[in-house]
This record gives sequence, C-alpha cells and structure tokens, in this order.
Amino acid sequence: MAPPLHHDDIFELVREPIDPRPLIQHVRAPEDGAIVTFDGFVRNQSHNRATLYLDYEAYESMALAKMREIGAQLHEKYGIHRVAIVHRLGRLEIGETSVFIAVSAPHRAAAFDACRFAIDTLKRTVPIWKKEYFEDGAVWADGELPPAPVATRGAKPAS
Amino acid sequence: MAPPLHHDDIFELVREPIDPRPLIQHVRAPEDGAIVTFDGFVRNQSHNRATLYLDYEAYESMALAKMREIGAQLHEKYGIHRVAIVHRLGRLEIGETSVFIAVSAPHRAAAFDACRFAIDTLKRTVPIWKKEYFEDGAVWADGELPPAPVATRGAKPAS
Amino acid sequence: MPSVAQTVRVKVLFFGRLKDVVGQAAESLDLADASTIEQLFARYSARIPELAKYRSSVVASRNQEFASWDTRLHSGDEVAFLPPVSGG
Amino acid sequence: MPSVAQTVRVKVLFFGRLKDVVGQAAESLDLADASTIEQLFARYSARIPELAKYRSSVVASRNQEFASWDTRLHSGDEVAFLPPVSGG
Repeated sequence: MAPPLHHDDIFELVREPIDPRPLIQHVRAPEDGAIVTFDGFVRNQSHNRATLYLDYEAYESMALAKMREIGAQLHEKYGIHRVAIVHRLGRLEIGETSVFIAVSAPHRAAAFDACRFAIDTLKRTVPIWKKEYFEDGAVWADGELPPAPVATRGAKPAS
Repeated sequence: MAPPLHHDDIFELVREPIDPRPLIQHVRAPEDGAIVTFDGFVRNQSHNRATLYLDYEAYESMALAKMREIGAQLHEKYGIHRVAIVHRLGRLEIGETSVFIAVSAPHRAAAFDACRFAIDTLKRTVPIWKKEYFEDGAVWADGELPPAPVATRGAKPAS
Repeated sequence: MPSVAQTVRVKVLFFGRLKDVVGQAAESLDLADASTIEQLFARYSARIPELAKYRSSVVASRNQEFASWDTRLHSGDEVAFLPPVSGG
Repeated sequence: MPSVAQTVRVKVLFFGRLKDVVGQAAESLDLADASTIEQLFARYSARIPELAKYRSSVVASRNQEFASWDTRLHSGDEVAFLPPVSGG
C-alpha cells in the first residue's frame, strides 16, 4: 500500500539507547550543505511533578508506516536529501533520548522546515504512547488525537 | 561594552575540525526536553561549479562579540536554556563543518526558532568571509551586507 | 442469493489507556461481515461500559491506516482503537 | 582656545575582497581628530581609486560595533571596513 521507497532513509523503532552519530553520518553527503537535527529527551518534570521515568509503547507496524509517510512528505514538500527518524520504546530514564530526527538538504531552510514538520507530524499522527511515572503513581500523557477520516467516501449507512 | 554573560553558553572560532559531541553535551540538561542542532558544512559545488575547498577568515574580536550578542538574543527572545555556536576558520575541505550550533530548551518550538534565528543572524551580521577555490581560480563568496546604523544620532555634518 | 449475515474473523487491538480499560491488548473476534468499526466499538462498550466515555477521544485504524467509524470490516482485517498519541 | 586640528592615531582594518584591493589587512594611521569614517575611507579611495566602487557595498565598524559613516574618530579607535559577510 505504501509507495516504494526511492530514498535511502532510516525509520526505526528501537528498545536500546539511540546513538545519533550513525544517523547523522547516514544522511550527510557532499552535495548537502546543511543538517538539522532534533533530539527529544526525557525531562525531569512534567506539569511541575518530578518524573521518575517514562514508558513508551507503540502500535509498531502502523507507527513505522506513519514514519515512512512522514519521510515521503519531507522529500515531496521540502526537497531534502535524506532523513533519519528513530523513536525509542520501553522504559526511558531522565535525560535519555526518546526520538531523534536528522535531515540533510542542500540549503538550511529546507532542512529546518523539514525537521520541524517531521517532529510536529510525528507527535500528531504516529501511534506511540507515553506513560509517565511519578512518586505517587503513573499516568498516560495527554496526547493529540490524530486527524482521521470523518466518513468513508460514498459509504452507505451501516445496516 | 558587552553585558555580562548570565548564561553558560559557548561561542568559539576554531581552526581545527569541529566536534559536535562536547557542544551538544554542554547544552543538554535534565530540565530540557529538546535540542535542535544546525550543522553547516562545505558543499562539493557552488553555482554549479565544482568546489575544491574553502577558506574562511574573520574579524575575530568583532565576530566573537557578534556571536555573543546572538546568544543573548536567543535567551531574551526564546527563553532557551543554553546555546553553543562554533565557527571554523582557515582552509576547509568538502564535507567539513564550517559552523555548528546547538540550542537546548524545555520545548521544541523555542529550540527550533532559536537555532534558526542564530544561523540566519550569524549569516547576516557576523564578520566572517568565505573564499571559494575552484579549478580555475578563487572568488570571495557573495555575501550579505550587515545592517549598519545609517547616521549617528545627533551627529553634526563632518567639518 | 439471499442476504445472509456471514461471520468473519477480525483482529482487534487496544493501546494506551484503552488497553488498561479493556484489560487486554489484542484479541481475535468473530463478527458479521461488513460490520462497521462503530459497531465493533459498541460491542466492546456493551461489555465494558467504562469504555463508552472514551468514544469521542479515540480514533480507529483498519490495516494500519486511520479509518472512519463507518468503515466496514471484512475477514482478516486488523482494527485498532487509538487514544490520543503522545510520542516524541 | 583656538580650534586647532589635532592629529590622532587610529587602527584601520580591511577584510575579504577589500583587503585584496587595498593590498594590506591593517595599518595604523594618523588623521585629524574627529575625522569621520567617511573621510577615512575617502582618503584610501584617493590613494586606491579601485576602492571607491566598493563604497556602497561596504559597512564600517568602530571598536567592533557597526558604525554609521558619519561617526567621528578619536585616538585609539579601531576602524574596520567590511564587505558583505559570508560566514556560516
């Protein structure tokens, strides 16, 4: 269903610490001039409560499909060279990277716009959920409801 | 003349290759949640001519003063946590980083806006010049004329 | 042929707080062919009344694509109910 | 006291292509106290006519701050003539 990938991008869900260096190295090429990266990591507090750690879960097959869709959009909209998007799952301690994005492009405007579009869109559309653990309990983080089709085109009322 | 620095930022002009890791490590703290970095490096071509290498020179004392000014603006305008801005001088080969900027902030919007403001402002106001070497000669790169005061307030015509 | 309600098997997934409410992450379920996602959710809400109050803050997917609630389900479909996402 | 033109010493710097045109990067120069940056540039242009055509694409600084062309110079000032910048 997804279009064939024409680009040598990286989309991964991992359970180990994320090392940004090979990701940056992968997107970096002599025809580029700019790389913008985004490193999202676990803050020590949330809504003024001290966080102990986080736990991330994903609908993995769909999350990867959505990450690949974001990548395809970056190429279409911004003419980037390459992108790497890696999200970590499982238990993460304070300061650990949950998501890392690297975008290379011939010019900086495209790299900035694309990197920002990538993280903004990931946070709205990629099925990943974060549970926050505090001294006195745990809560699922407030999230964003992905935009979903309101009604199937030409659907008849259900019988 | 410069205001005292209240922040533990990094502003450097260097003549060796730039290593981003200690810069990122320096700006990264548990109260942050986002780091955006910009890596500007030497492209293999300029205006469709194959570049051999570049040579950067700076008005060093003023360039550092201007870089520090940019840092102060980032704190004022965006409420970032920390910034590191390092520019390399001298001869740079294809693919080598000429400028690296890392910005940490509690939230991603501030980190993106601040990092972009930093590189945009650096390119307009920091006295650094790039000479491009090609097979058939060398040229000073087209640049941007920094915005300078048009006339001294209350100045009398020169005698 | 007369319209006979055929039974098909679909896979149903719950994530995040919905998984906690339903008490399980995944199950395979038999339902009438061409049932809608809305009907499937209603069937769970009938069993677990608490679930109904999440209806307005849930989106559904069919086969890893966001899907409208009137989407009809067929044999082998994978349906997931997704609370607001909070990755990143 | 009668207005006597005092001579002061300033440091002058040229960068980028201006350095190539002028043939040197820096020199110390004696000029009349309260001369303007414009007058200083004109003095170099008189010596190096080629320089005049860069006037509209040059900004000046005094003591590491961008300065208007009517800024008056005093003893010990450091003046720089800066072509369009191309760092980054």
